[in-house]
Amino acid sequence: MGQSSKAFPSFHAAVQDIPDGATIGFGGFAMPGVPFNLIKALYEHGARQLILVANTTGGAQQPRMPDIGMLVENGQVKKVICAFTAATRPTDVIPFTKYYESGEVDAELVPQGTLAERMRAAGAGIPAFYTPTAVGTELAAGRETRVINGREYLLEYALPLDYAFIRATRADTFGNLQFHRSQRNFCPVMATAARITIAEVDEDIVPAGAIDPDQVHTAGIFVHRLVKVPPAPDGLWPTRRQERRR
Amino acid sequence: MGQSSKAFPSFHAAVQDIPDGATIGFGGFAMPGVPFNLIKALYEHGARQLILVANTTGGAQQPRMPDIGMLVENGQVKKVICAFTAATRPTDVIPFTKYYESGEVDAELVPQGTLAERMRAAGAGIPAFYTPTAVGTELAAGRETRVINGREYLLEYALPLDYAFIRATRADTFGNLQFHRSQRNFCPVMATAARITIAEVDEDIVPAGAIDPDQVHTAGIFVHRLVKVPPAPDGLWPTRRQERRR
Amino acid sequence: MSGTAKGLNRQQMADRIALEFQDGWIVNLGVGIPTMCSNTDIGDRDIIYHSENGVIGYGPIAPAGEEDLNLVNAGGQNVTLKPGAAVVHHADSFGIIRGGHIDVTVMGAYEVARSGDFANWKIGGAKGGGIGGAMDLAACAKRVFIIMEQTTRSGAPRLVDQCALPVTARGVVKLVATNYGLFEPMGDGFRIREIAPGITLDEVHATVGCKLMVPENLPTVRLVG
Amino acid sequence: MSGTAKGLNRQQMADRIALEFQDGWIVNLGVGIPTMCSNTDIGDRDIIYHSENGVIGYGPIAPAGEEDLNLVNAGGQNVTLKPGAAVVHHADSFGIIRGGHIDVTVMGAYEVARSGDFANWKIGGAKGGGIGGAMDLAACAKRVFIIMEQTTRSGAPRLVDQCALPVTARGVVKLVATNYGLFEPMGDGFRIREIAPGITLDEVHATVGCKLMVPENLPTVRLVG
Repeated sequence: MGQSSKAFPSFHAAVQDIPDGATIGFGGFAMPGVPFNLIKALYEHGARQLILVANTTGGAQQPRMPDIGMLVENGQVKKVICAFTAATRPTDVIPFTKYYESGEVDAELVPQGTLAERMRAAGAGIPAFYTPTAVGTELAAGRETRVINGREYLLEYALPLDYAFIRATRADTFGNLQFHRSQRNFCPVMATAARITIAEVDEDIVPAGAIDPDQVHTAGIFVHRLVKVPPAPDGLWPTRRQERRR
Repeated sequence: MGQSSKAFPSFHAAVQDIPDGATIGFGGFAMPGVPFNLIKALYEHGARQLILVANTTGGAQQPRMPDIGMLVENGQVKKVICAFTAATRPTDVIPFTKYYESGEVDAELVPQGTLAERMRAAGAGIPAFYTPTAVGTELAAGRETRVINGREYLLEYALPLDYAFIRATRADTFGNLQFHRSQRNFCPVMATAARITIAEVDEDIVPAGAIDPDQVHTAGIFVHRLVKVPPAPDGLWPTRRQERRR
Repeated sequence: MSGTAKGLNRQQMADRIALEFQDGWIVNLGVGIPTMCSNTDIGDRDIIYHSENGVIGYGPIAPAGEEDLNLVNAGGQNVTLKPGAAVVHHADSFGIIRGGHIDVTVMGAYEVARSGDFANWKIGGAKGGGIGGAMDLAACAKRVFIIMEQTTRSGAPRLVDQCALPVTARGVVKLVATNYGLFEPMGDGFRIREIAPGITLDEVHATVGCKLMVPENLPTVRLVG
Repeated sequence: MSGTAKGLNRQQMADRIALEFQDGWIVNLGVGIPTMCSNTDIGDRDIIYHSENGVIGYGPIAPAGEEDLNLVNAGGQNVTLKPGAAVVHHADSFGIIRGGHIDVTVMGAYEVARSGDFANWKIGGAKGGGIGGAMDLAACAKRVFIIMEQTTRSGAPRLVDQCALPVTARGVVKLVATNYGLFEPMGDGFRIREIAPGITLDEVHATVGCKLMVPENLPTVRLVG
């Protein structure tokens, strides 16, 4: 296993086959786990009519790093599926809002846990499940619910991905991944939900067998392409967050 | 966290409050992960009318170690929920069969993946889900199915546990656990599904902070009682499997 | 929310809520004022802070220059870990939430209704919204506590008869701390449990949008430090 | 199953199935004869063996005295790990199975029907059964390959019109290796793809319980080594 490495020579090479219309998930929660370099490569690649899945549309934090809002601004996006389609603070404005309110881009707003679980379900062969989340809210309007043991639940469907773009700390040639701290977040879940998972990796890729099998966070069977992130400024790395002025 | 250790002085002390009628899950797949010492303590404790969840009813392997079949033989069991209610090989006989065929003990036969997923669902707040497993079989007879994207799926409900008995290699005082190799199996899943999880642990319990947070397999919030397994012969340990004569 | 409001300041509201936390509780703190609950000195009670991104057992904000850039709380702040911490992925993290393992979630809100409904994800007229983990937490945590200003900037009540904004969850709020005091939704109205120093009962009555129940002996808000 | 059967022996049946494995496939081997597929020399094809208990990338049986007693395959044998192996828990392991990530599952069976239905978990008259992971694997793997004797000990066909025993899954079997040859369920009958050395076509016809399709040029089973 892993005799032929899954390493790709560049971010460009790793994303070059992404077709128009693809559904792509992006790991990351705040800075950790966001595949900045793959997003940049996709921006340069130019695929259009994309359906993008991520926690937020981005653009709220400073300094701004590549985020899916940039792909929206670049005219590449048909729809986003996110837990935030507006800024966290109502007084903030994010770039996405303009495109959404004009109708240029569509959006599906999904509670964060439901978003994660829908992708987990896709990866785990569960086509649909029930959840207590969002019952009684606008998001449940007109949708199927079911009472189980006296409580009302909402039916949710699996959310499969064509591609997952994720970031990890360490990878072996077979694609086994380790994440550092909260870099993990959505990344392992999206990897299971995608037909093709592409990981940008902080450290040099190690030979298969160099990672303890008990300590693998995402098994290599879920990972198809690896790209080592070069040192800055060629590679993009998480930065300290700048507090917004109030 | 973990200032007050979850360590218990004995297996007896860890199981003494188990009431009659409790639903208890037992980790383990073949030898690895089976909580031999807790099963023995439960045998001695004597709680009755128990509902037991495990992969098999046990008794097929030699040398025989404590298994839930022994609790059945001891008159403590009302029902088992297992992926095997007969021997793997039809020519073998397991002790459970006599009690099941006489009607003395009830059994629910559940495909192994459905069994794991039903407990995962219980721990993760999913009351029910759909699965392709067992569609078109005797197990689906008369049950609710649903066609999703052209394929038929079976509705399955969460399986919550009162107690989980599991075995781990390493624990800290807060209850964070690590498993070695296939010792993991059902153990982390059952820990999330149970109100009270009791782990027997191979190594001395380490202070909170001694296990890398990235390398915890079961988070301490899911674990309530720990007992160190003493060296043999006082403690029971996995043994080499003896091949059956054919 | 304005910093010039009367009564309790932000940290004092957070302090009052934090005093409710019991030893061993697993606590999820929302972005903004709720985060400040982790600053409160509540003695030797052992609190386990959980954040949506899968961190179980985070500690104080990391000192400048010592940040781990791959370790943030739900607000994106670089935090530290306590001994005994563990990290899980997002689906497992929300398994913890939906599975009922969170003892209390503390959130901000725009409005809380006497029924225990509350609204905190969408403002009037907006097309998009920011739900994040709020709906999962609100529907599934054992307790939902809210911290918010007593009124909107224009002086309209936030403790209301019915939510005008789209709700986050129904019938779940157990306790609300505002700059005016500590309130409990009771179904037919709110009960005030404690009143903020410097606030009069008349001011409270004037700023609650539905029936207000006042105990015979109304204590002043307990403050720490 | 008897060791005195005609035609292919157990290892040869396993060998023939193993020859179908393609480079990079994720393969799940059931208890018994299917386990022997991992002994077959299929050159430098890189096969990833998965077992239900969450081991991805196990290797040969551990040499006596070098067993890791916490590492077993689905049959409970102490195995080794290949470089690049990983371990997951049971729910994640069956997520891999149900999620369609297993390229082929190889199992034993009592009966296979021309429709691709098969039965392998319950014998006639028994109250209990042994499903294990078979129903998940059968319903969800990309391919189901079966290894079994051509007939029961009493000589009754196992390649049948309809399963008499309770089925494990319906319409899923792609390929069957028996001691008599290699067969494919075609809906209206079985097609024999290869015949075992020393077995006559008359013997095959006499032991298949439904329509048998025979190609004009019927090759002998390819064997390795």
